[in-house]
Amino acid sequence: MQSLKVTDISGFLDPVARPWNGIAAERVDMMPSPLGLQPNDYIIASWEERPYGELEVLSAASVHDGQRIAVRLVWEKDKPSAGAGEGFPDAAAIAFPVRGDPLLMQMGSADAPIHALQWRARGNETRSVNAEGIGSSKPGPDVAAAGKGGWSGGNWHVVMTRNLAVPQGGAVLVSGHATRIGFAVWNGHNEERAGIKAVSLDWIDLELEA
Amino acid sequence: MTAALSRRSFLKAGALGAAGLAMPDFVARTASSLEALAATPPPEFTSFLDVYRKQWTWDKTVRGTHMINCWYQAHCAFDVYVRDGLVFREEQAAEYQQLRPELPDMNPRGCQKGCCFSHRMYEPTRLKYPIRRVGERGSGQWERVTWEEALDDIADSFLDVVTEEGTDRVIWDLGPDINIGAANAAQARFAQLTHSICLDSNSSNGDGHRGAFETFGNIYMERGIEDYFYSDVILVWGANPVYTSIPNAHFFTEARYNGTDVVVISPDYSASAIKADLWVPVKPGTDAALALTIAHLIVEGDHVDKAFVSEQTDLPLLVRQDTGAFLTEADLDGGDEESFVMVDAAGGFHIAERKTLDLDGVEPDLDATLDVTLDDGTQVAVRTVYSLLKERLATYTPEAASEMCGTAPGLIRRLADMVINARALSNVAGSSMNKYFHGNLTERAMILIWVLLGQMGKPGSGYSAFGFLANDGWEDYVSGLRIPERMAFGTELGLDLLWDLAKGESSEIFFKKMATTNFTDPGSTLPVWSSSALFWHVHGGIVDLAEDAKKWIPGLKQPVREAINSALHKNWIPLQPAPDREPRILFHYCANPIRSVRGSQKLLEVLWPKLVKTVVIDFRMTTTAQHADYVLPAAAWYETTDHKWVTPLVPYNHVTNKAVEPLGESQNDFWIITMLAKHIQKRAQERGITSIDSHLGKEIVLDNLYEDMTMDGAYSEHDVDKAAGAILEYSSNLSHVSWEEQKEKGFARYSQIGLSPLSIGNAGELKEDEPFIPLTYHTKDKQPYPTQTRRIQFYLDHPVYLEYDEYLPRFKAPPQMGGDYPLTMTGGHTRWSVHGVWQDSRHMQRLNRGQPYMVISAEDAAERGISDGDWMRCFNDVGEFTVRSKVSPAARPGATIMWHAWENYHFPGRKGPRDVSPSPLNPVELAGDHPHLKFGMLEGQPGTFDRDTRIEIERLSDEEAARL
Amino acid sequence: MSDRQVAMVIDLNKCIGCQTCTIACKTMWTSKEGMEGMWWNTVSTAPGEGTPKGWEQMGGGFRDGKAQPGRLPKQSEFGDPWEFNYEETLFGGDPHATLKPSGGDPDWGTNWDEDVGGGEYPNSFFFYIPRICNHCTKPACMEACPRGAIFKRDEDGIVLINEDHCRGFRFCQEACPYKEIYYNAVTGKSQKCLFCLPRMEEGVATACSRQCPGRVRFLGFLDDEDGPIHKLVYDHKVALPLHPEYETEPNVFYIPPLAPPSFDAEGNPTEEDRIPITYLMSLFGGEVVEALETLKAEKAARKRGEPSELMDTLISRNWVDLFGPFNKSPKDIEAMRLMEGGQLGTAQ
Amino acid sequence: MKRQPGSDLPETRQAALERSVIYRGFADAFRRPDGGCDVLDETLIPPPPPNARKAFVDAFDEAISKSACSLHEAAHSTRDQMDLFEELVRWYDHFGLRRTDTAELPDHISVQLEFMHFLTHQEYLHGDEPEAAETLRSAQREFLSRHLMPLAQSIEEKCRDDLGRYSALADQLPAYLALELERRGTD
Repeated sequence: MQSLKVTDISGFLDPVARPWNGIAAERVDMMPSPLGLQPNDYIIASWEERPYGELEVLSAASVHDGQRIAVRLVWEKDKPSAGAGEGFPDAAAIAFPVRGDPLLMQMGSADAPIHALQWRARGNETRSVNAEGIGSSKPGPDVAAAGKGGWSGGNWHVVMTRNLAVPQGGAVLVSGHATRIGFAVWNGHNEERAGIKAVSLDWIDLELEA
Repeated sequence: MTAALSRRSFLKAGALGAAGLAMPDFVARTASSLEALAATPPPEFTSFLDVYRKQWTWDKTVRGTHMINCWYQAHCAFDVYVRDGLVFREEQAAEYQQLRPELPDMNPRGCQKGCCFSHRMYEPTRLKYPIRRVGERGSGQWERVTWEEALDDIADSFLDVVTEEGTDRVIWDLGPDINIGAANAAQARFAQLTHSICLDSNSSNGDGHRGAFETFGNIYMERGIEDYFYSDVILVWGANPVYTSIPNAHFFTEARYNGTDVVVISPDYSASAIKADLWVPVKPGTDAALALTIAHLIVEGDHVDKAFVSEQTDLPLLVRQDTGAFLTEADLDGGDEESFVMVDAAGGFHIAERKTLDLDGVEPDLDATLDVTLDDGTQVAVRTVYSLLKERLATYTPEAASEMCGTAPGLIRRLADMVINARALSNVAGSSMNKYFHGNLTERAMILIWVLLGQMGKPGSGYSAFGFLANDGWEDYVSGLRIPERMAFGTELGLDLLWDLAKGESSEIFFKKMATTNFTDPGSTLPVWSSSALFWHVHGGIVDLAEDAKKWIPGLKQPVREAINSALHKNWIPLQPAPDREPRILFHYCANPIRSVRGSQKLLEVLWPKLVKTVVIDFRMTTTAQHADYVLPAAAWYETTDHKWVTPLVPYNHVTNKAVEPLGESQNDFWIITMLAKHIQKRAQERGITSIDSHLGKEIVLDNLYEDMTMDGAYSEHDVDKAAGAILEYSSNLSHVSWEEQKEKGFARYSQIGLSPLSIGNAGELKEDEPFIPLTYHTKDKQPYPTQTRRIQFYLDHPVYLEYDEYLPRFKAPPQMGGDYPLTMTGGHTRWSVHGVWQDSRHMQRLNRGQPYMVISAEDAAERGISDGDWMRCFNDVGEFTVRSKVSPAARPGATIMWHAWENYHFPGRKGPRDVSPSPLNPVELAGDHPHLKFGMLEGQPGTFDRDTRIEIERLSDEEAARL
Repeated sequence: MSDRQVAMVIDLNKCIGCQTCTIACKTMWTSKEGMEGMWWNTVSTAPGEGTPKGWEQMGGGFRDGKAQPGRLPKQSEFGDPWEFNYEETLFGGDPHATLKPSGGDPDWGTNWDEDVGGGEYPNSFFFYIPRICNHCTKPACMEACPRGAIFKRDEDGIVLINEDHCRGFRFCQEACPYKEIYYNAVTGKSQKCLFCLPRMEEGVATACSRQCPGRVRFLGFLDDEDGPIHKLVYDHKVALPLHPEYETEPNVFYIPPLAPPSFDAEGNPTEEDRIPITYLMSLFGGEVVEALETLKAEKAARKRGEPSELMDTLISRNWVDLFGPFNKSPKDIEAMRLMEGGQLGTAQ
Repeated sequence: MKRQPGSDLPETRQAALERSVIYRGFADAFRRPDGGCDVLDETLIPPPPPNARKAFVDAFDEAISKSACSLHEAAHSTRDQMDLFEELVRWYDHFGLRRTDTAELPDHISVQLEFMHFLTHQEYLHGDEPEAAETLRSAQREFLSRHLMPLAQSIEEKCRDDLGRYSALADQLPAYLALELERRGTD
């Protein structure tokens, strides 16, 4: 997957902005996150018989302008779950390895952490998150994370942006260099949250065009 | 739009001249001044969460209580938590001392309503300034007015009415929440100085305990709550303590653990019944049959305490079979007409002493029947009351009684065994019996059980009826005269009171007699009282609802209207103002008649049009306030300093301290009523009115009313605290602890029952370290009872009682009030409010159903296709109302339950249960001209009833329900 | 730090269902934003739906050590916090307006089936059962939280939610078999009873215990041998856990309810239990039979005038003895954090 | 544009002083039928009508007239009243203030406006201390957005528009507060 270099990503902040039409999108195959990896017996027991993470494919595209990177995700969803009141919001996340060779499914490890951006439909809340293994996610470094989602015609369109440069502990993204990216999607209507989600099979190579 | 405007466009030319801090609402918390505060640099601030960093501390905690008539469960000392002039929370103080090691202490007290009263103070229902009606009465159109305008206008109407028509046209409708403290003393002083009429609403609320009055000549008898721990059998009969004695209920659950048999007798498997060792289901309104069959088993099994009944009761006295009257000494040998006769086994006659119960060795023959030659030579057959009673009781076998009250004979016998074998038998008194038409007969039959067994005046043993304990300095403050002066004042008016005391009458008889002067005597130094039930019936038109009472009440000899008129004509019952003198001004003080009076829609039809002014003094918008001309905002209980009466159950005077300023322009009652006097005096002077004669001929000085009211300025409108203290200093039973100490602690134990007519009937010594036991002056010290025979009296030879065959206790089937309909609508005080005060509280309603409901049995619901929550129409010949259903297997088939105190505005069309309760007066309660059947304070007055109301219910169709 | 466990015994023979505990807790803790519909203390009529409605069928807890799936209760099942049309009715000048919950006639509320119970007249039966968080020894909520945001304090065993770590996933709310965890939709966090920690730390009994007019609740440490809790749970064995089969080892224990005799067809009293023993066993397990026998026997002993340590403990003539070491008055504790605002439970 | 006499102060302090006076004007205007006339400009906010008292009551006194809309924030929010009072009391306490014993309840709009009057006046006094001024401006913005603005907007929606001065007050206050919120830095 490639993150195209553009002069200024401000034209790409809106998930349905026209310029995105010209950007090639990557077809990412998704699968339910492995039940066995869930952090405790309760979650495993309560989802054993319940289908989840049924999203099969996600379309991902990215641009960057040397300063900030924007990643646009599009996926099918019959109707949006804003997560108002007692409901759970639809959500999505993009993850980058920080160092070493973290296993995406394991959400990294102590010496190979991952750094993700998580967007939630509830108020377009977007957070930077570090993880060193399942159930260890905690607030990540400040990368001026921002996100905006729009649902229409049976699809979510979500754009997440962050600085390329990153303070200590974040995943470094450098124009002209390659890294890897992982994806996750939560279906709010199905009460999916935390580790119960659809995830990309594995990392996908991401090259930031010079 | 904002782009066009700039800041400057809001600023008036030259406004900057007024630059500088102008802050009427704030002061600097710690800095010396606002300017100094502004000059210091601001604190650190990044987000609103910073304001939550600092520890929340209280400015102060103050001892407070709730000055409302929780009655049997009153009162509780609270710590009130204040911050920034606002009450944020309250919690029980729980500092009551244990009386004796074997008895539980009283802590913590409190209930779910008291523990959230602070929330009520700031809710939208709270009144904040005087308002005046602008639209039609009840239209809800109001205008805010100043206190000056309101009080001047009311003062002018007052002066017009008293000068043109008479002082008895001004009526004080006093509700159950009068506190016999400073606030109510101001009202009573005003009424006494102006001879306006005070309505005694106790009986009209159905709390008159008529049966106890007919039997003891007094209704005031209640024991200390800890005393129940000494009982081995407690009958919870006509009361629901789990709902209405929340702070005291633990004594019953703890007594049960301690081995006491707790028996609950009620139609439904009530919240109290689940705590019982035995529940006795009974048909509503038929408890007399159950009591009489127990009495039958007592007599038949020869368990009667012959010595006790011979000494303490009228059972040994002889009754003439020709006239049905008592045989008197005058009949026998021309002696005293008011002395009655006994005969001993040897046939010797003895005159029953009037000053003592001590038989001095005489052993009367309880079963005597003989012929006697009278002073005038005629021969007459005479029998003892006991023989007549035994004959009557013989008919109440368990089988016969079971037909009347629906309780199985086997259960009756088991209950009778428990009662007969009890070492110490007590009852938990409530106020439901007298809300049944024949409640007096029920109570007389219940008392019979205790008396026959001699279960009176001992630890854990005795009958309880009406609980009331008040300071006895109140009357002194109200009349401005101390007790000795008042007694002397009595003789100036030719009263033979002092003579009675000289003749050795007991103080109880003396002070009760003195209290009756409030109803009739022109010279009384106390306010003029009148029965509110009579007032609503005659002046309010409620009697119209009783037109076809003869259809409902088998054996009614004459229409209720005629019975009232003849009783008034024979001066059996005093009514002020007289029937032909229409009321003009109604002050509703701690009262809400349009909600509470049975058949209250009649008042709006008949009484309201007669009124020039109807004024409500309250802190919330009640149903009655919605129909008023003026609503004057009263301060809430944490916004004033005062104290309130209690009952012997919890014999502690409770004090509330002013924790915060009254909200908005509300004022405490003492201020409001004293200012009313001030405005009347001012307007009288401005209009050249000096003084007039009252309707009783006393001079009423209008242009000096304020000076008289405040005892020449000693107790001005700002002196509620000082007046409250003075009342206690005048009291013989509450002056042993200083007013300062009582305010600090929040409560103080009474030193004795005291001389107030509102307590003296308890007739016992209140000890510091023992729970109170009533009536020991009679049972132990042999003082006579304040009755015709000077004994506990079961035989009433008054013509009305003879006419209606109620001269002896008996069973009468409950009348079909409101028409021949299948279901009896019973009710009771709710768990969720005291009267109406918490009925619209958000917290209470969220823990209830948010709107009124009628509890109906699963059986009755199934028969009518009604399921839980359905809307129903309830109707009878008198009216109808709409309410939702609550279906329960705990409810008795044939009886529904409407828990009390919903306001009319809670019901669709503003029609509630009061609209189907006609409540005609009971003719026997109109009896007068009799040594003890006469008007007294809170007793001896006709009651009103709603528990016999017959209704039918039908499910509303979904369409009808949707249109509500 | 010692692993001590604070515990509570609730005597169902003394509970009169007055809800003062519910109001004491509500006015103290759950009137913040997003908490309007929360009742951390509830008192329900049993048998009945309970609060939240039908909670015993909502799953959670453990069976043979294995976590059991649960479902999320809805706010309407806890009872919606009705608002009322005060203005319109009281002052609004519309003489026909009726004061009632806004938004139509409700068909459920927090205490909807109060005093209804089960069975048929005259043999119907009910009692009241107050419930709070049981601060379990094996808390299902703690084990279900993927973020470790729930912790159990060593010094007293109180279970708290650290709101800074909580992301509102509510696995805890599903996993708690007693449904004692509440979701704040405004802050997006789960919240729960904290056993009045700020009061307990200062030696002041919990609001629900100290303000209970029925003197129903005993407080103390489980291991305090001369405290009432130890006597009732271990010595006399009359204080039983609710639904022990959920295997969370709750630390709130109940004295089972006695009831008056039931009636035969003619209406005469029989010796048959009014409250079916099978129903009580379904709540408190098999030990309830023996517990009831003990209560009846000790009560009969008192009736014969013989001493009974159990009855004296349950009567607790000296009110303050109910609370073991937590016997101070809130008024005397300076600067009590009675109205703790903002983030709670950040003690960890 | 009306030239204000005596405006020799540096631009930022002058602005703070004017804003403080405007808040006082609005506070008085919502407190009494004839309040704020000495401050608020008549073209925007007409003088009191002859039946000022009745119009004021009809506009703002929910205890009296059917059409009135309350000036209490509690009446415009589902938030628990005592919880709202606690937060407001904490705000006033944080800045060293305490309401007088006879003041209106803490959530009344005139009390909130008077608090803003104080903060802006303090900003005027500390105009030349950038850090203090910025702290006060961020406090003002947060108080405006959390309490005063939503209350003013809700009043504007519910208030009748046929009550002259009082309808104008209800319309103009949110307009002025929007100006306040739009301000960046030094205005």
